[in-house]
Amino acid sequence: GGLASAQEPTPASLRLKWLPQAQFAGFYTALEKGYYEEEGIALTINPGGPNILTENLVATGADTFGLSGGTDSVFAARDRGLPIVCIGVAHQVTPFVFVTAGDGPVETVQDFAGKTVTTWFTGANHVLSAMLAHEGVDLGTVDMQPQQVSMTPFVDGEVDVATATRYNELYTVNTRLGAENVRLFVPEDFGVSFPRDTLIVSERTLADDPELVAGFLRASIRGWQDAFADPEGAIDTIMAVAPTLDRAHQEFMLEEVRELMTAGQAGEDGLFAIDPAAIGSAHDLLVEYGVLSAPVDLDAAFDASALEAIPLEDRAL
Amino acid sequence: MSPPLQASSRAFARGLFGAALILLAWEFAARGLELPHYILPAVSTILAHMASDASSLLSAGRYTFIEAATGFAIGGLAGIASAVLVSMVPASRGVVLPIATAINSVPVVAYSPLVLLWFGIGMSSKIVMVAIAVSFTVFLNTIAGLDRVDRRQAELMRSFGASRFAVFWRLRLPTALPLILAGLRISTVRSIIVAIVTEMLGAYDGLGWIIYQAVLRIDFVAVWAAIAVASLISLGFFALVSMVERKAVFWT
Amino acid sequence: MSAVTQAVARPARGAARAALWIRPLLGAVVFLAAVEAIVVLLGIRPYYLPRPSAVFGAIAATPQTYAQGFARTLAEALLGFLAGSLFGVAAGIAFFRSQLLREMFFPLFIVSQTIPVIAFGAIVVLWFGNTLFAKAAIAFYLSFFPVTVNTLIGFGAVDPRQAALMRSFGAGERQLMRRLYLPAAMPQIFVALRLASSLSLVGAIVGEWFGDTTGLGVLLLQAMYNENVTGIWAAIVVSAVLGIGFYGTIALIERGVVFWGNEQ
Amino acid sequence: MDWNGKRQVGRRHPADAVPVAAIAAPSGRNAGDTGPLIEMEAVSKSFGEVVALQDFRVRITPGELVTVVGPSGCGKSTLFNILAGLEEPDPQSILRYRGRGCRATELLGEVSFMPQRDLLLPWRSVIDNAILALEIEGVPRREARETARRMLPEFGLAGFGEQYPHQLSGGMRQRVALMRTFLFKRDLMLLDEPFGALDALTRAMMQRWLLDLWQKHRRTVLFITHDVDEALFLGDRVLVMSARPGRVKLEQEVALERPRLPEVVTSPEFVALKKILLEAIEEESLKSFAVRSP
Amino acid sequence: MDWNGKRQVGRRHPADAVPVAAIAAPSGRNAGDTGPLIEMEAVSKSFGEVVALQDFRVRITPGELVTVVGPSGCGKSTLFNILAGLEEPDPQSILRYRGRGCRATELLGEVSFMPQRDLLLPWRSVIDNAILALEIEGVPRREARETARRMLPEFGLAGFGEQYPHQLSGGMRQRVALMRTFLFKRDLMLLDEPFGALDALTRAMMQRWLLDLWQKHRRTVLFITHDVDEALFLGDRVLVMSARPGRVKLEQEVALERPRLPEVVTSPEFVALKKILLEAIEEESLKSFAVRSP
Ligand SMILES: Nc1ncnc2c1ncn2[C@@H]1O[C@H](COP(=O)(O)OP(=O)(O)OP(=O)(O)O)[C@@H](O)[C@H]1O
Ligand SMILES: Nc1ncnc2c1ncn2[C@@H]1O[C@H](COP(=O)(O)OP(=O)(O)OP(=O)(O)O)[C@@H](O)[C@H]1O
Ligand SMILES: Cc1ncc(C[n+]2csc(CCO)c2C)c(N)n1
Ligand SMILES: [Mg+2]
Ligand SMILES: [Mg+2]
Repeated sequence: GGLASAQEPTPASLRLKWLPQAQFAGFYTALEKGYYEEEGIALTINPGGPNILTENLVATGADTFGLSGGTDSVFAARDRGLPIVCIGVAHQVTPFVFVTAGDGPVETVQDFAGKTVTTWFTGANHVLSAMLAHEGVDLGTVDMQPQQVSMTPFVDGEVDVATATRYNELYTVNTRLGAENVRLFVPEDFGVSFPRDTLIVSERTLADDPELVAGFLRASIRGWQDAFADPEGAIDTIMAVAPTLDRAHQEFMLEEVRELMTAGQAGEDGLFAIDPAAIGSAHDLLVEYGVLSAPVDLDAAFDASALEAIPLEDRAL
Repeated sequence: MSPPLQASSRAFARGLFGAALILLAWEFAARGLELPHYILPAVSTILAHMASDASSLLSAGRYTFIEAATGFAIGGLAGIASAVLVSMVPASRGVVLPIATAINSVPVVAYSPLVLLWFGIGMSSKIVMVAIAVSFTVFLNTIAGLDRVDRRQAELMRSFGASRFAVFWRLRLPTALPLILAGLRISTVRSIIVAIVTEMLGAYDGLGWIIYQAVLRIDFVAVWAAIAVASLISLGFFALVSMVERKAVFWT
Repeated sequence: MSAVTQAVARPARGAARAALWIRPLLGAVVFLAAVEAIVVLLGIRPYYLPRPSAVFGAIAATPQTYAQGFARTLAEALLGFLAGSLFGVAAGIAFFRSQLLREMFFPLFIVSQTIPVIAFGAIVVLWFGNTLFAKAAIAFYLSFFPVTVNTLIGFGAVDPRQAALMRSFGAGERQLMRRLYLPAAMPQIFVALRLASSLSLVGAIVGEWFGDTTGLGVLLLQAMYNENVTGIWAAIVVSAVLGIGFYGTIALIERGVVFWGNEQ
Repeated sequence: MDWNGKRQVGRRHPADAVPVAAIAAPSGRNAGDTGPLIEMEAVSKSFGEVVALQDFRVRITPGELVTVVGPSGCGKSTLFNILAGLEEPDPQSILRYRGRGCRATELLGEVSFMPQRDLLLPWRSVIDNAILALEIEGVPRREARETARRMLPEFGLAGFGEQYPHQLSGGMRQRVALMRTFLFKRDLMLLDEPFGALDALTRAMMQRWLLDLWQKHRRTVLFITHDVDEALFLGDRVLVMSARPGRVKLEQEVALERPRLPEVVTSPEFVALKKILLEAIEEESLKSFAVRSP
Repeated sequence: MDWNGKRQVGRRHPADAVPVAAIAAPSGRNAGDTGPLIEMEAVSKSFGEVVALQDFRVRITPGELVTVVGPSGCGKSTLFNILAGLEEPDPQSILRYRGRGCRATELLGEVSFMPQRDLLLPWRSVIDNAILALEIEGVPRREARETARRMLPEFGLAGFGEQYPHQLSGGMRQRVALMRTFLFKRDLMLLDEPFGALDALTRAMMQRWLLDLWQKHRRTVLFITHDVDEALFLGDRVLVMSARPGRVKLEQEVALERPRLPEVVTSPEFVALKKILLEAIEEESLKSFAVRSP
């Protein structure tokens, strides 16, 4: 612990991007094991949800830290002038994939033409567009529709291609169709990458209390390392927080999240590594599609200083 | 007649005045305290956005209103019809009322995944959701209105040999009318909001869809602009039903 | 003599009360059995409609979670309902008394109801934090409007001659309100209170979607986004039980308060 | 018949003096024109602890005009409610209509009833309130309105056809209710204090109007009033009811020739009858004040 | 003023015997103790097209008991509504209370008023309806209830204190309304057909009760009735109103000695007065039927 534990612990909160689930197992593990306390932080974990925006809450100071949507939402927030900074990226690669029936007519991205494809119009649609462009498919030929919460229309064959997070929808699809009957299109295979699940703080917190930020990162990383080392224990922790969850799903989720968090740049720079290249390409994509009104100052938006304050060996996998 | 007209135009003027008062306070608060957009954008900013985005807001507003109005009509009729059924067949009350209450105790949004699943992501799911929300309000008010009838008046009609239907049509319904219309009036506003909320969970178009996307783009000015449009539509809808109400319930 | 009347009436009333509970209960059981049979016989897939027995199984698997959610949501809804009803009636009185106030601010009441709280989850958290009061505030926000509208309707239905008589006794506005308008409007107000009981519950549940840790809303949301249809129904069933209980309580109070029926 | 004999002038009518068998007899008779229209025997009605009617018995012949007087609260309106089919008497009570035993509800639609309170519908104009019963019978609204409109002057309501109840005086409301009842043409007519809110002359005119109607159409009329003059002036027979619980205390035949002129009220027979009635009523009224003092 | 002169004629009013100052005294309120309590001059009241009152003028002396008769719909209740402060007369009308010109609303709370319809509150028991005015005055509820409970037998309502209005007969409701009015003790009392739904004896008892009260407390009473006997039996003066638009057609001093016994109705003076009144009313009633025929 960097800070003397004799001191009064600093109250802080972490706002998640979603409800408690294995996607956030590391944070809950760190909390349970007292790693934040050891850093002198009295941390509260506040769940997220579909209707609250982590960036907003962190920008206004309602929450100290946030695990927010992803690089895209950090761009958008900066674009709108929200004073938040990304201090780490959890999922090093695109956490969602496009799924189609294994025995269906869609075998390549070219086959998307003339088909019904559902996706979330909150970023995933741009990934899809970029993939299609990369493969030379005319956007006008694809019937792109908003995707609702349920995967049932896809499972029922009403939709040819759907979008799925690797840890949630993919599990649903796999269990209902059988993993062997599902064909995946991974964005990275088509030249598109969208790192998501970003850790953010407000500019002011980062400037005023870098120690707090570093301490938070250190404890969180320890939590994640423990979670990956002892998945069963981590799942127990999550199940205690949200007992109605499906344990098998959570186990699947933790494994998927581990892959997402340890992919790409994390291999070299450890957990929460910020990969300027991946971020830059995602940024350029959004600028190209006009989602961002102007290029964002990436150096100001992404700040690895807190992360780098932690010795690399402590962050390593 | 002119006096009621005068009264309503004065009411309109006062309403505008009240609105202007609040909007001015809002404008000064937002500007004076230099509130950032993500906390509270200034009215002028919102208005400017509305002007610049007028065509898409209007078409989304139209889309939402069509959903809301259709659901309102269906839900209103269903609510009145089931209340009539319950009041005509008293034995059904013990069954219908708890089921209706049960359905209504859960936020309509909770049904949205199911309704979206059953009715798809297009207009029909929104219409169903609005109809569910409206029908209960109207059902409750209608039942209460039908129950409110003066027993002796009903007895007198029966002494004239009136059938249950005649008593219903000539006495119970007129007695219930003020409450039925109050229920419909409350429902106008709810119908718009339910349409919007459902759109936020999955839609092709509409104000809710705009709001949903704007929230994720962290574009709060756009959110406020869409809500302003929703408010204007709701106010108009409310005023329309109030007008019908004044015409229909002339004797109070 | 009224004591005797009551004594005579009591057994009948007791029986009526029993019928009040037994009939809907029986109805519910029959209804659920029918659904179970239909689902099984028609082979409806659980994603469209799970068997009721499976739903109850899900509740029985983690009863404590549902019980805690129930208690928490009830507390939020109750708080919001009380505040909403009081404010709703108070606003009704103010609008009734002052035409100026009504004409200036009633439209704003309508506008307030057109704002989808869901779009402003962040602002709710910002203003009220993650507290119970945040949820109660939303429950309040959803429930006051019908109360105000029905209060006004109730006041409007008061026989003006009755008001005139009270005035001739020298009753001031306050007296009129307390002894005539409020009691006379009670039937209408209670209609709105019944409605508000349901709406406040809706408010509490939606409020829990803004980053809360306990409550039926949390369970509902979790199940919704995990496409756990059984879980959705489990949360719906528990909310419905809470809603019926809440509603039934209001209806019971109404029976006691509005006892005079619909004479004159 | 025995019972017929009883209905003699001034015959006091305590229940116990009547041979029950004799009363029960007529049902055997086939429902000929000569049989009673309505018979009540041992009719009782309680509201919780309050016994409104007890052992009430009466027999109404077709075409009769019977007036009913009695202290306030003695059960007159309750009696009418039963006869109109609105209230079921207590079990054991016997009710016969045209010689046939029946439940009160079977009388619904058979009797034209004017309640004590006018019960006008606030959303209907004078005309539309008046035609309520016609409408229920299925008479086309246009036609019904025309009929009613022609009757307005007779009821002193000319020019008020399009007004609403809240714009009328108390007496005018009563006249609208009266019109509504008259337009519902049934063999038995029950009028509960129909002229209570009318001034002397309007009342006299309405009385003449009623007698005309009665004479022309031979409707059977039961008529509650608090005005003994009115009861005698109109009735073939006056029923004096006892204080609550209401029974028939006295059945007074009114053997005054018809048509009766207004002057009849000063005739010695009239005055004598009035005295008998007043005495009977006073005795009962006093009781109803004495009753239940704390 | 000739109007004044009229009032001198045959004034055998007991008030004459009582020093007028003493009558008005109790309140100790200022001004013209000898002057009239209420004066109306050129009072008109229209409802849209219907002119209810036109050029109505009257002057009521403290302690007087004035009865008002007139054809149904002539504006009697409208007159009372104005005097009770519930309705403002048309502009130009002049109203004076205790010698001071005033608006009708200023009379609110000054006058105890019994409306034609009972207007009982359905959620209040008999007792609680009766004490309504007392409660408004701020009398503790317990005390008010005690007072009212003691009065129940006098009104023939013993044992009905805890009943609700819908459980009462028409006459009983009226008596509750009467009780409510009497419990609101004001110098001026307006009674709109208070005994209309009562039987002869109950009515007689209530009349005696009213006279007692009036004699004891010297309240000024205005009393609408359709019963000319009642108007003469009770009144110091009878106002006969014309058909609509209502004016004072005749002001008849009733020079009968008090206390008046029931037998007075057969006295020649009484009969002579009755004849005058009946003639006047009949003329007006006929008008009100003739008026506005289509
Ligand atoms: N619905 C009821 N519930 C309880 N008591 C009732 C009800 N209706 C009537 N009563 C009682 O029955 C008795 C008779 O009432 P009813 O109305 O028949 O009297 P009435 O003879 O018509 O009197 P009035 O001449 O005053 O109209 C009264 O004591 C009354 O309180
Ligand atoms: N609120 C009103 N709106 C319109 N017209 C009214 C209103 N009140 C009374 N009138 C009319 O005024 C006239 C007088 O009514 P008012 O009630 O004073 O008569 P009244 O002398 O009391 O008659 P009654 O003896 O029948 O009670 C009537 O023609 C009535 O239609
Ligand atoms: C309408 C809508 N539905 C689902 C998702 C995707 N999604 C499913 S679970 C989850 C949170 C945890 O990552 C997200 C974002 C979306 N974006 N929008
Ligand atoms: Mg009666
Ligand atoms: Mg009147």
